Amino acid sequence: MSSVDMYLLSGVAVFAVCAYALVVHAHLIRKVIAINMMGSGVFVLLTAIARRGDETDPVPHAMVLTGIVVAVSATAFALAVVRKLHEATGHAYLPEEGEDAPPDGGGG
Amino acid sequence: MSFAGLVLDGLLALSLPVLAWRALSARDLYRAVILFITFGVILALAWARLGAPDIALAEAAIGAGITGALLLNTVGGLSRKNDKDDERPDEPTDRVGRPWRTRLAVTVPVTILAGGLAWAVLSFPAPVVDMPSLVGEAVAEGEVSHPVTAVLLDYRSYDTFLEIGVLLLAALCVWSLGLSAVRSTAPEAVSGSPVLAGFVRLLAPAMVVSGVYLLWAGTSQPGGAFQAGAVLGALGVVMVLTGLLVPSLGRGGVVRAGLALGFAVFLLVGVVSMLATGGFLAYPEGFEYGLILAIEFFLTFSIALTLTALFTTVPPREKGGGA
Amino acid sequence: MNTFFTIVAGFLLVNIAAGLVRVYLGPTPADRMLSAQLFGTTGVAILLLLSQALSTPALVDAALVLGLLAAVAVVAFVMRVPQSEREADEE
Amino acid sequence: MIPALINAASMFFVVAGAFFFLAGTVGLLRFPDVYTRLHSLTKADNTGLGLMMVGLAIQSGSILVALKMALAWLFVLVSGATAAHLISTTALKSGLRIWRKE
Repeated sequence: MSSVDMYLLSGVAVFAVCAYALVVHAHLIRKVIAINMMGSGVFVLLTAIARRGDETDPVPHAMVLTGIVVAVSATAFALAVVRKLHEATGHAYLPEEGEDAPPDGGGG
Repeated sequence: MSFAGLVLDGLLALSLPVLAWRALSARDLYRAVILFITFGVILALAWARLGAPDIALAEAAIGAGITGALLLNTVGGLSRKNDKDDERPDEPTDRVGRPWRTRLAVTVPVTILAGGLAWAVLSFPAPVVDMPSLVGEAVAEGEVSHPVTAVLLDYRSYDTFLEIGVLLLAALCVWSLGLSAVRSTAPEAVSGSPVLAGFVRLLAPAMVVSGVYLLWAGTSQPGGAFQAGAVLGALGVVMVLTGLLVPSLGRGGVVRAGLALGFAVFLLVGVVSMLATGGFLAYPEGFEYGLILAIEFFLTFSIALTLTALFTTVPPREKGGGA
Repeated sequence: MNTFFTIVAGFLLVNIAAGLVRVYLGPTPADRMLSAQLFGTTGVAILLLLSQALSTPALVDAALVLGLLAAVAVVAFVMRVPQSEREADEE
Repeated sequence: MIPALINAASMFFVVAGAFFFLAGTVGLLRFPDVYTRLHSLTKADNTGLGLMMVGLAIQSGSILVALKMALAWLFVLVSGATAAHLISTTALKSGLRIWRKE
């Protein structure tokens, strides 16, 4: 297995782990971190793809650079929305199915 | 690649998903953010190994620096509220636990997705179009010698144009929420510390010089408007944090104009070049280098200001409001 | 020589992995922030080693930026995150 | 002769630097409280980075690159010292007790 293959798989693994966490965790800041890291997984994938040939391809690099800046602005906006929700409702969770307030304990 | 290089790549490639997993399942949010910052540092190293020093630079500035500060700012903002409400102090942890059936129901499709993706990326056909040499030819025609900068501002400049638009939009969206600034929770001894003031005094010129250097270097080697903007934006964040800049950043009109400047200059150059040559952002012969450098300069300024504004989340005061 | 630098870079990476134990043990937020700052320093060293091993001088710039910005998160942590954990315990 | 000497010297400095990084990690893991652990941040790792920087600078063969490396070390020194001061002051103000040998 070559280095590029390892990074390709690493990108996929980061994406999958974050996709799982995005669904399972309820706290919105965790969801924001998960989406941001998911993006990083895709960036790793793109950069590894750029590396496959004999020469490094600069187009994916430019795309990833653009992506990083868009990701930071999206993250900042998402965090601001989380803070607004927290100001309005007092907690940073979305209401669970069939109830208005978040449940207190684990399990169910 | 030597065997040692292969082992290092393996370690980096393995530690990325493991760190992501640990960060997302960490018990409290501070730990999650610290692991997120560590993830950013490791990511920068992975990009260094992948032959992408531009991205390593941007990640070092944005991933480890600014996004980490943004997350810490929000986590701090949430828990301060809780102290006042007399809730449990460990509120920022995840109190919603999912039953194992739900977890399993999520695990199965995610595993299938990951397996399919892994199979897909490993069995990619060899590229049909030889992009590097195509870009190489296009770059050779232009006057900017670093391929990534050439792609960003010459070859595919409309991407970059829309990207600064996204930044502007994000700042406007954040302002429209009407949040108040997160106040400092530091004890007097820390917020008024002469060490902190001295640090900022040392840091500010170093960051400005580094930003200008990265901007200038961008035309011939890794660096450019994003990296420079990120470094200067981090300086803005530090100045807001230490109280040297008010959260609303100054007079409303000036701040708004500064935010729009990068976008406006880009648009102006695009329209003027369209009138001159017939293609949007098709730079006329001979003016390319100067125009790209001018765009990069204003972009850097606007990116830095936007990142600071995204951090403070406070809209600038209207005229006469004072600061 | 390049292999030697790569090996040392790998050794420092293992060092970061070992330091992660401190992030788990904590026990205070200050300990965790300290670890993050240490990883920044180690990251600068690894970037410098890689710039030599891969003959990419631009990575020195990346190391410079990482060294410059590593303290931003610390300042955010100190100014914004309330250190109430211990106060609550001792009251 | 000269290249071999330079290689040997740079190897020595890099290995010495790596040793200090190891010491820093051991300190981070073994010291009993946050105030003692600060030593690994302000002393061990910064010394390690400095030694490593020297080892790589004599290998780089370019004054500009060597200067940039020195500058990176300087930035890390300043931010490390400030971070240590801020973290310890905050910990002290928030009532974290200093470890004493029982």
